[in-house]
Amino acid sequence: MTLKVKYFAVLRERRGLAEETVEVEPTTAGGFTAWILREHSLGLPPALVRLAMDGTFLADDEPLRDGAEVVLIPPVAGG
Amino acid sequence: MTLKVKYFAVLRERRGLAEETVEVEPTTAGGFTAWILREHSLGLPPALVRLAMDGTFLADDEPLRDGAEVVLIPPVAGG
Amino acid sequence: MRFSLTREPITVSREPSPGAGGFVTFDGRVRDNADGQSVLRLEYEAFDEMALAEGQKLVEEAAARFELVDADVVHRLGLLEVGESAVVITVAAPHRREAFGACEWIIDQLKWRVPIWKKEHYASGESEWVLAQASPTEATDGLYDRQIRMPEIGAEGQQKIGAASVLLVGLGGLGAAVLPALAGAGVGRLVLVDADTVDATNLHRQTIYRRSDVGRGKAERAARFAKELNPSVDVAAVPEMLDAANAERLVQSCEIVVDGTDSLATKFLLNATCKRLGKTLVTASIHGFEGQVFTVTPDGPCLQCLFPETPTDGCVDTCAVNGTVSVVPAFFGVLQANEVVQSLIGGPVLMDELLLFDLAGKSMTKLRRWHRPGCRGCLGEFVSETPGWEVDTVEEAQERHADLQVVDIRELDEEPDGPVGSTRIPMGEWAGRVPEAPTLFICASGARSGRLVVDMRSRGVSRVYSLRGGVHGMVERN
Amino acid sequence: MRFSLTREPITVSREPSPGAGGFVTFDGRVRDNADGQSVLRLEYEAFDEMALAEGQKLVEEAAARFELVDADVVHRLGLLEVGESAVVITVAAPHRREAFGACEWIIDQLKWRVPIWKKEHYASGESEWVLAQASPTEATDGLYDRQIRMPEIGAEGQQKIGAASVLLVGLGGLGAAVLPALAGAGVGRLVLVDADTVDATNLHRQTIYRRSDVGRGKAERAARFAKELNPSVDVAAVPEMLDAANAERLVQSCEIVVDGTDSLATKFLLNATCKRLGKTLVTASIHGFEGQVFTVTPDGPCLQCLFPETPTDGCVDTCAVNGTVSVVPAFFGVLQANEVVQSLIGGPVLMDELLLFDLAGKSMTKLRRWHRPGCRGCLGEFVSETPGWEVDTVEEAQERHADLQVVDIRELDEEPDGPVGSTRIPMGEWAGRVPEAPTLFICASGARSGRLVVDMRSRGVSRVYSLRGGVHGMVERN
Repeated sequence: MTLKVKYFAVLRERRGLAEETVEVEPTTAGGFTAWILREHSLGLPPALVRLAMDGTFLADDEPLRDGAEVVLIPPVAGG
Repeated sequence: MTLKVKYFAVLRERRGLAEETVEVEPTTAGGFTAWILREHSLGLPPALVRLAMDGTFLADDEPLRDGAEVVLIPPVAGG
Repeated sequence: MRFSLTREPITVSREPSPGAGGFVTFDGRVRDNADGQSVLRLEYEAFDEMALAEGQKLVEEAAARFELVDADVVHRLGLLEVGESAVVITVAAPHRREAFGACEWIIDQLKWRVPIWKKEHYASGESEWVLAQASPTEATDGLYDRQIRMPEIGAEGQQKIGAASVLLVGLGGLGAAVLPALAGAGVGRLVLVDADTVDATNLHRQTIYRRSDVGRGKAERAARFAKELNPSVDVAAVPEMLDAANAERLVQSCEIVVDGTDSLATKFLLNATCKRLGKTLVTASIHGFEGQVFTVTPDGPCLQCLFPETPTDGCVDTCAVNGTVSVVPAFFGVLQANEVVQSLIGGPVLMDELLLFDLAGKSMTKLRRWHRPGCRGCLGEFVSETPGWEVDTVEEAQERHADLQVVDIRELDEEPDGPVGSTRIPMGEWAGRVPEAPTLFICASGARSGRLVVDMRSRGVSRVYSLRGGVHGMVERN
Repeated sequence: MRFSLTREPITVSREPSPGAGGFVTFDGRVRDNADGQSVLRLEYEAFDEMALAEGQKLVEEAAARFELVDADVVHRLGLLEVGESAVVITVAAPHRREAFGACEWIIDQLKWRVPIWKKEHYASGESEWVLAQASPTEATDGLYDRQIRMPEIGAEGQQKIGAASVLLVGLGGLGAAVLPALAGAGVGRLVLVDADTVDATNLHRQTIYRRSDVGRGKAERAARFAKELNPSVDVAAVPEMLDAANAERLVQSCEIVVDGTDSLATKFLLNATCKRLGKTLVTASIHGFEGQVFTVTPDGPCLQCLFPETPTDGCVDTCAVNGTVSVVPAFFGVLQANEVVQSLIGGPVLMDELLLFDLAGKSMTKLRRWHRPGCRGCLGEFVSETPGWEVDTVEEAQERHADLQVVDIRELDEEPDGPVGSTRIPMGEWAGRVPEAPTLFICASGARSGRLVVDMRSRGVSRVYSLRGGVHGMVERN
């Protein structure tokens, strides 16, 4: 399936881009998050990164929809 | 045709609502603006109110699309 | 500690200065402790020649900066016991505010700039030379460190910000939010334009002013604020209203113009002037919890592309009428400052969009703007015809119609004095009604009467007019 | 005006106060002009008994408020010629800043509170009783006028704002933008928490501080700012770091909590404490030109619903590392203040959404948050286990693996002193490489080493660890 991935904050910096389109096997929110963090050596454990699809955060076991736009949100600390 | 109309600033206050759906004969941006200002006694001449459709401001003679969302922007002066 | 009253002269010897009302003295003495250590005595040493020259410069700078009547500084050298005075600064000014400001400024600067060293002799028998304080230069060195660390800015971006000049027109709610952000960011030169004075009703949202500023010029107080925040920024105060006479000169003096005014006429005048002179204009307006912001670049679509007919100031209300809360102008002012920063570092600006934001619903709408062919604003012309349905004076309407009636549409409980010969028939009673004779409608500011007349004309009624500026406008002209 | 140096004692007679280093005197004298009129003399009259009582109260208040060593006020009554002193205020404090602050505060308050009247005798032969100044009450009367005019606020809304208490934790970039907006809006009570002192690198974005505040406590300086902006607001300064020991007491003291910190640990601690005590929390964080903001209400989803595992502070960087520009914290701080205002007037808040904004692209994303079943944060528990891949000390890792190697991955040009026994192999050399023995990686703050270790573990490498807090953390613990 095809996903449009948007990165925020430190993930955007580490990935070096704000968004990209990726091809993956059908998967869940948790599975995709773990895969993409590992794939690009983004340096954050999956438990600390949240994924949102269609404007809503997903639980780790929720499936992703083909063609969806997903947003990856890392913790942000600056103040 | 059916239009979803969104009002801003002083127009929202004078109309008493933020948005509504209206039924009108096929018309242009300028024609619709003049009609709706008159219809609801909104107290601004059409030349001073701009209409945007699909996120873009229109010229007065451009036609409106059935089912579109249109936004009415009055001049705003507060600072 | 005692408060007393006396009917005899208070004896404090000073030079007579009949024009001075505020005298402030600072007397810095040797304390018996420092950083937890018990101090027996202090020793001061100076590089005499340099200290005298720098000190003299400092005093003269203070006198000019705070418009002092007099200023005098004496510093002690050698060995001092606990309780002895090390430095005494006396300052005289017409008003107390400047006297306090100058006296504190002098001692702060003196500690930084004048080469005098201090040795502390402790009860323990030890002694140590002590540095008074970091120098202002050092303080500025780190000032932009966090900004330079941003990859989008860097040393090069900071250099561009420092070299830039910004004209900020209007020091109300928007301007008061733009100013700290730009002065903090280190914009090299700021020219602050506003003819108004600070009013008590401004303070809740114009948080660069203090209660003690009430009644004083906004431009001057805002300049003082910016200088205190960042002394390395060059700030000029222009206590004038921006109008056709000075617009060209003021706009020409800077690279970027920020419109923080609440006047539609001024916004359109700035738009035309910026277009003519090839300057970038960042404009914003607020209404309730909403507002809008966009940037007019030398090549992009302008404000007049959007509104070909310049609206008159009476057609919509300002914050003074509608009310506003601190967060709204603060939000849009910061967005304006961001447009300036982005513009300077080559980031994206709202050059062909208009950004609307609603702080209640936290919703944003961006609408695409475009060049209108033949736009006179883009050519630098200020379009300002009075529309046919508005008149500037009662006489102007009377000249058009001998049988004119003048109707005051304010409510019955508003101020009673309508113009001579007017009849009061409140706004509410005109719903669905049409006047029989040609009529000039009048309200307090011209907003309600304009609305009524526009509504009547849209229904085909001619020979109805609105008095621009309303009763308040008449009073101001008299 | 002359600057001079002397080796002889300076003669200014005053009571000896060996603990006082700063003496400030204000001497208010009769000027020869007022409002453009030429003045010959002044006449002062007092309601003696009341003036003495109120004046005494004022002096004692000043002494307590500014921690003075001494304060003395003498006011003259009767007929005074030009150049004579009308009032003399002398103040002694350990440091000059308090002496200046107290002296100016006393004269401002005296003019408002102490019943003394002034008659001006003009050169024209006329004379007039003059009111010194509007009273603080009068000034406050108009202060919220523009706010009350908003239909969403009104007198009722203003009353709610005035009755509210807000705990503001963190007085850095975000807090410095929240504070003026809330103090200006008239929030009744503000409790300001921060253990930090002002640093020169703060000033560009934390525009409530001045250069003269460098080295002084943020909580106290921020409180001073708020009091000067709006004296009718009750402000308390808490120069402590919010931690498990004081969180409950501080959060309990207010209705709404604003998180302006840059520590993930503090954010999650505040989240749990607010949930436990049924308080509303407005949280925000920034990174570069981006940031996020949302509100945790007593019934809504919380921060821990979003991140079940509390991130450690080393896992992402703060502004000190990444850099930031004035407009970014200003923008998100204003959004936080807006959440507070909306919450108080019953307007919409971001209670089940997270708002992301990018100030470069001016784009906004709102993402829906939901309750996670079994969330410990919602139950008021602070989840703070150290993850398995992080250790707090080198010894902790050595206890797990006798054959542990310690590798410093900082670049070769960074400070040279890694811990004893460590080998320096910079970050870049670890790409695609796996250590042969169990390894503890160390960098400056724990951010880079954490990233490297997380990456290795995601590839199946175990027995690799990161030192939490890095070399800086080790230094701080020693």
